[in-house]
Amino acid sequence: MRLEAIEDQTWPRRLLPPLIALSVTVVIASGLAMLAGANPFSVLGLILQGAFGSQFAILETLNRATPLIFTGLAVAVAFRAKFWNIGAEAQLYAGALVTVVLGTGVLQWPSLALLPLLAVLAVLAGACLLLVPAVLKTRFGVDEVVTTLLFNFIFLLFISMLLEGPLKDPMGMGWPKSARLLPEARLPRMVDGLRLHWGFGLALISAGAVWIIQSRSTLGYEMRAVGLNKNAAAFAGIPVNRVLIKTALLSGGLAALAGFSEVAGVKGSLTLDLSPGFGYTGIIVAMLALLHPIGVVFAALFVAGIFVGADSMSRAAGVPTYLADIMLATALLLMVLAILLMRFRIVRG
Amino acid sequence: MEIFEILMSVSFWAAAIRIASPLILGTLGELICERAGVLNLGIEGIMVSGAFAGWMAVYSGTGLWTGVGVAMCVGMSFGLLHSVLTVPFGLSQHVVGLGVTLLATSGTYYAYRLALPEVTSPPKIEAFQPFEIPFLSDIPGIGPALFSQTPLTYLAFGLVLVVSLVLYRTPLGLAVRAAGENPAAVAAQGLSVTAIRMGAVTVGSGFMAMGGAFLTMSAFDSFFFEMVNGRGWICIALVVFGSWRPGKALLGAVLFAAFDALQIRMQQTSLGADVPYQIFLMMPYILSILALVVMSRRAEVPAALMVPFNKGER
Amino acid sequence: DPIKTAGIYTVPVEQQWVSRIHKAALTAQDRGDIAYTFSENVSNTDYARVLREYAEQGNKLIIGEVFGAEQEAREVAADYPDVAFLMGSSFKEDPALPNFAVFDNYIQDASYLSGIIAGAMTEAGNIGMVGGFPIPEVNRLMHAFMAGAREMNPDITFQVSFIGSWFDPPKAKETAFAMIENGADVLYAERFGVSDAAQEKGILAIGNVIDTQADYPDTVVASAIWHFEPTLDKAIAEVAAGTFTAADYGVYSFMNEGGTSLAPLGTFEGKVPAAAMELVEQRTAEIKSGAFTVEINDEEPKSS
Amino acid sequence: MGKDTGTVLRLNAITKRFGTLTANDRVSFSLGAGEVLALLGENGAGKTTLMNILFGQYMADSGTVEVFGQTLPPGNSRAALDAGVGMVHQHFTLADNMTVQENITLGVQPLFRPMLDKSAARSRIEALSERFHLAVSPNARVGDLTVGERQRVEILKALYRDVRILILDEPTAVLTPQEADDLFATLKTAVENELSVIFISHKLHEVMAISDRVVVLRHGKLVGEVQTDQTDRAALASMMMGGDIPATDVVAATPGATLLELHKVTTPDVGNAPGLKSVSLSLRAGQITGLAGVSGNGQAALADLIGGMRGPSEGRIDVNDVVPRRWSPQEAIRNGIARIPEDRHKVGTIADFDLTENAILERYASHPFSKGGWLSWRASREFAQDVIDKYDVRCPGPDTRIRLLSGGNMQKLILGRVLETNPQIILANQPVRGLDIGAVTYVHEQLLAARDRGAAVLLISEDLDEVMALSDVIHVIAGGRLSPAFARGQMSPTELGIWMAGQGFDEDMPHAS
Ligand SMILES: Nc1ncnc2c1ncn2[C@@H]1O[C@H](COP(=O)(O)OP(=O)(O)OP(=O)(O)O)[C@@H](O)[C@H]1O
Ligand SMILES: Nc1ncnc2c1ncn2[C@@H]1O[C@H](COP(=O)(O)OP(=O)(O)OP(=O)(O)O)[C@@H](O)[C@H]1O
Ligand SMILES: [Mg+2]
Ligand SMILES: [Mg+2]
Repeated sequence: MRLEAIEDQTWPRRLLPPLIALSVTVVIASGLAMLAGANPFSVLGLILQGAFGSQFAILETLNRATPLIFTGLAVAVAFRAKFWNIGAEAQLYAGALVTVVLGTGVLQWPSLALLPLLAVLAVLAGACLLLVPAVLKTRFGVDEVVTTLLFNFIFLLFISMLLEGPLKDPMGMGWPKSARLLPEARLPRMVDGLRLHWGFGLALISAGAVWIIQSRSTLGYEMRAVGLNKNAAAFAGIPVNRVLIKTALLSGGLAALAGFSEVAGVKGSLTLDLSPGFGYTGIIVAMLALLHPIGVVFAALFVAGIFVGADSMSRAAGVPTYLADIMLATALLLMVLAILLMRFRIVRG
Repeated sequence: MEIFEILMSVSFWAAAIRIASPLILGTLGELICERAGVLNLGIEGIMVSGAFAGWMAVYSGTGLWTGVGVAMCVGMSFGLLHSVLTVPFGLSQHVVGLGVTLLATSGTYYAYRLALPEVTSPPKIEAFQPFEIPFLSDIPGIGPALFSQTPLTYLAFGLVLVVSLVLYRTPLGLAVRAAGENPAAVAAQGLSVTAIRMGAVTVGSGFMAMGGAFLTMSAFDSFFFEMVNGRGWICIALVVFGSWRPGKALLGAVLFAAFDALQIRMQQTSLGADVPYQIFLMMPYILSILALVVMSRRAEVPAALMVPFNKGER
Repeated sequence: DPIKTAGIYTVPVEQQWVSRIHKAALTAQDRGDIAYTFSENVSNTDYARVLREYAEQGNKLIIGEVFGAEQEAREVAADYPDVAFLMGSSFKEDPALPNFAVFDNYIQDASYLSGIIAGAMTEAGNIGMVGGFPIPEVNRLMHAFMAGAREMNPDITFQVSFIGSWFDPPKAKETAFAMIENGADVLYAERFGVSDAAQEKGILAIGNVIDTQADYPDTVVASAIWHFEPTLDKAIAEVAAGTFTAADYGVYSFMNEGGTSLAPLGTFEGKVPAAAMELVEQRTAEIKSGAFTVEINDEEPKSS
Repeated sequence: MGKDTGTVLRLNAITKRFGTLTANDRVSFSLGAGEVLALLGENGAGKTTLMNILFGQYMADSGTVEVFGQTLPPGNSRAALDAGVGMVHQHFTLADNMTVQENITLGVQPLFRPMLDKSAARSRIEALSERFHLAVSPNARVGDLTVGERQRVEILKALYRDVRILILDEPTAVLTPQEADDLFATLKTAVENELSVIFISHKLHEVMAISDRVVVLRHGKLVGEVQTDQTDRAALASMMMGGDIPATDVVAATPGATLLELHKVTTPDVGNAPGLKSVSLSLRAGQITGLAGVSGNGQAALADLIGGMRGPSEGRIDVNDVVPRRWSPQEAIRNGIARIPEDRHKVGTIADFDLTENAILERYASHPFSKGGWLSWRASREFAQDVIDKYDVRCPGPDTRIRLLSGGNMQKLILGRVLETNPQIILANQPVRGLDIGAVTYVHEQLLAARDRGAAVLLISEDLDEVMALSDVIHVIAGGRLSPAFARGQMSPTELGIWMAGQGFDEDMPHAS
């Protein structure tokens, strides 16, 4: 078999594969729910209800998507330049760390000054953290997949050490957890009483900014050139290593914003389980978006929607919670396949 | 015990070999995939599925070796899924890998809950017991360390040898390596890149699952959620560390495990009282990175790693 | 009518600590007091949402652990004043939030007693302790255990290690092996895997939170068990009576409330020195009468 | 040659479409035993596609392939190989990190057999290299070989399998004339050994020299078939292009000032490729300086040096009488050096960039393409469209990804993007490699026009005919050393050949430096 690009894109041709992918996912989930003794025909309705059925559900989906947009952007930026940053998880914690170190009392500033400062410093922290693998790659040729991956473990242990040591909340009764952010250091809610906060707005702005950088700036052009063909880029006078370093800084900074936004927007303090793998899911989000920054927003919403919906469904239907992750994984694998089939047809020969 | 004493003790090396065993199997599996040109990030989940499947099979009454076989089969089916998506369809190996990890992990947990809804702590099986190889285990020093391990450890070491032989001494190994270097060269010699890569990923995933099964059937005797605990990711690092060579990867795994065994023991030295335990836990990872910095100049990445092959395109 | 009750746990229900809550809830359900559903492995990011979903679904009592989501959980509770929240927490109850009560596993009493037995059983005077993370719930039990052992034998040395994970029995087992090599002949099994090492090397182990002697008949001498039933039953009664209010349910884990006990010696009946058993008897009585209090120390324990 | 025994291969009405494009349109012809058949056609005519179908790598939409009277199952390279068809692809299909022997024996044995008998394989390879004069060491790593040696490995791969029909897709495109001659000698031996050959080339003199019969494709259709001895180069060219191509006539130049000068420059060796050894060279305005030499003798080092990819480790480089500060590609571009790289696919262009993005590759950071770090797509597109129009780049438009262009059109875009700046110095490294005659003529005309405008041109080519035809002065490079300058017509090809073989340097050493 061979894949051939489809030139005459028609609407059914574009819509059919994703629809089939989603339907198959729902059928599989229903089957699994039935195995657990639930009514298979209620599954779809419960998922939709859970993800979009109420203002609460919708805002929860947006809330869950927020950190994914940041980590998705981080990965998209890096992967464009073929810099394989698998360490968004660690950079996320770097951003969170800076936020709690400075936001819990060291700086007693009004919100309007404090929040931007915290965001900027968080970005710097994430950037610095990714600088190390970037320099190891450009200087010594050390594979960044491995360094960034291992950094996740190292940095989490580092955070754990801080949380059990200097950062431990003196009021926290011994639980390894940082002190609470000052009220001024909290991102305000977008809707009163519900969790969605202005971190989501920041995520959308970041996506737009990354899009503009990628498509309009010389840096974006350089990053794409380096990613697509390093030799040609070097020959054309593009400083490949410097571009890789800049890419790493941008990517690490974006991932760190996820940490800033989770701490300042949702949690208010830092614990070791701040992120249920947002850094890794960011990779999925970025690839689902074909590395396009605007696509990242939609991919993050998609991933968050499936998870929130399926998770809620698992409770309503009374089946083990793990079904949510099964659905997410299935939807994801089928969706990347569907995106391929939107653009290519399978021909023999 | 101080460091030198620790390093000289037999039990330390025995522990290092034990800790290394699942890593060796996982690394070997990942190495086979990457040699054929496919990065398999499904490893973490595949190890989970193998850990569960092998244990579950034995718990439901099969023999231990049958259990290992079951684990391999389950791992291979996830490998097959991975390879169908990444090889003929050429989908992103990153997404598919992480997707497979998520699917295998959550699928395993779901299956566990359905199979054992009522238990509060997972049942135990009669696991593999250490087996002293006659004569060899009597060699002073290395004997007890190397030759009184469980059969799966011997199997892991044996498989390193087998994989080396297959990769470097057989037409099949040649084809697998070539598929990772330049798939067009493989196609031009009338071989199917698709079949070779899919085969390698499938078999490699079987090895990973066996690594998982080691945890529930040798290192321990029951299955817990999250017990693979990042070992799969370590294997990915070890493949790079080992420059994509089975022998060096084995060395890397033992070294990593030795660091781990060492840090466990160092927590009880005079240092342990003053230094936060996290520092010790970090040690194996930091030392791995340092070792990589020293070694990486000579590492030879398979040239076509992560490059999908579509014979219609140029 | 059974009270609609939901459990939300951040780890799978096999985890020792959570398993006690889960088991008590299942027992209450079997009795017909509650109708119980649960969600396990809920990340702290999702905790507040799940709380809300359960509250929306009409649950009257929600139990769980909010160590990583304190603030958010309290906000949810404030929004659902008619739902009773009984949460494992390191903070105290807040009178301003009358539907939010807290508990924790204060089973230091039994841990102390198990320490006495361990102190009597160790010949080498060297006890190894393997924990997951040094959180208060672990630390206080380790300290109580150490205090009990020291009362029996002031010269005992302790080896303490944390493996940085709740679920890695192979790693816990390796850590225990290292301690045995280093001279320990009794192990304090905070994690799964430790008793296995003891069993394999033919030494003894002391259980924690759950009773595992059935699995290790020749190894596990004694265990300090947590009974969540008094805590839960109290809450159920209050909810049923409509009197549920902000309170610290931690006391229901104390020995005199029946929240903890030393597991029966079982296979080790008669093998523990009589002097030790006498001391255990004596301390038990004193604890119950209030003449003796086990110190609650949440600091991270260190090797000695 | 020219034996006429039965037919070994027959193509019957092969049709192949890619989407809307018909790459092969009912093509039929046959190949006789012991015959050398040349397949001609401009870039994109469908030659490679046809051969890929014949070899089972593509599946035809219709039509059949018969080998020795048996119809081959479609899309099955294995069956083609088993039937005795071997193919040397246009682009090498070798694994660089593996040895020659591994590359040759790959896939020869059934996969699930235990051991491959390495020493037997080795002696067989040695025997074959001896018999067909294809010297190469079985244990060498392919990545370390020169292009010519790799080509030999490709041919050995086919011969190792006892093929009876050998397809050679542009085998000489990357070979030096000497290497090409060696290849022809090998082919003659092979044909005497009952091999039948299909040979694709854009070089008509080779076609005339080696083939028995010529088949011509244009736009996927078979447009002509003649016996070689009944035709000539001009006739073939017009059959290919569908019209006559005027010959380029070269008028002598009037050289001006020295624009770029190397003073005793030495650069380090890179792997097997020699660096420069105390090379002095001046490029003068209004003059084409040709560099002749056998590939792998320091051409790459010289091109890298002038292109800014590498600085001198000893010696000095002057551009317009100034010594540049830090020598780099940016610095070279800033100094007005137009660079046409040797490998347009890997170095000259970014395959997945569109034409606009490729057009501004060297100048995206400067006016008018960007300002303050922001790109102006309008100016870029206009520039790309300009180049497309002026340099006759055949493509759907500036938004087309460049990977879809033929080599000739890619080369035109590269030419356009550098010549549009009116460069004073032009480095043209193998500028016509792999191009059809139409495109070759076009590139040559552009270089001459630039010279006449007053540019200093350095033409590096392994094709001695090309160097001699275009250059006003010629240097020979051998082992990293540079011969003195020879004026146009001063030396015969034979005399240059002696220099290219590395002789003559020692006697003339004072001269050369
Ligand atoms: N994989 C492909 N997908 C789509 N179109 C293709 C593909 N390969 C070739 N083509 C089309 O087929 C035509 C013939 O291409 P082919 O490679 O056979 O040309 P060629 O005669 O070998 O040219 P050259 O002399 O440059 O090697 C091209 O113009 C191109 O448009
Ligand atoms: N993937 C593809 N899709 C469409 N057309 C293609 C594709 N690949 C190649 N072609 C077409 O095939 C033809 C020949 O391509 P090829 O790469 O052989 O170019 P070429 O002119 O031979 O260049 P060179 O000699 O520099 O290698 C071109 O006309 C190009 O349009
Ligand atoms: Mg061609
Ligand atoms: Mg060509």
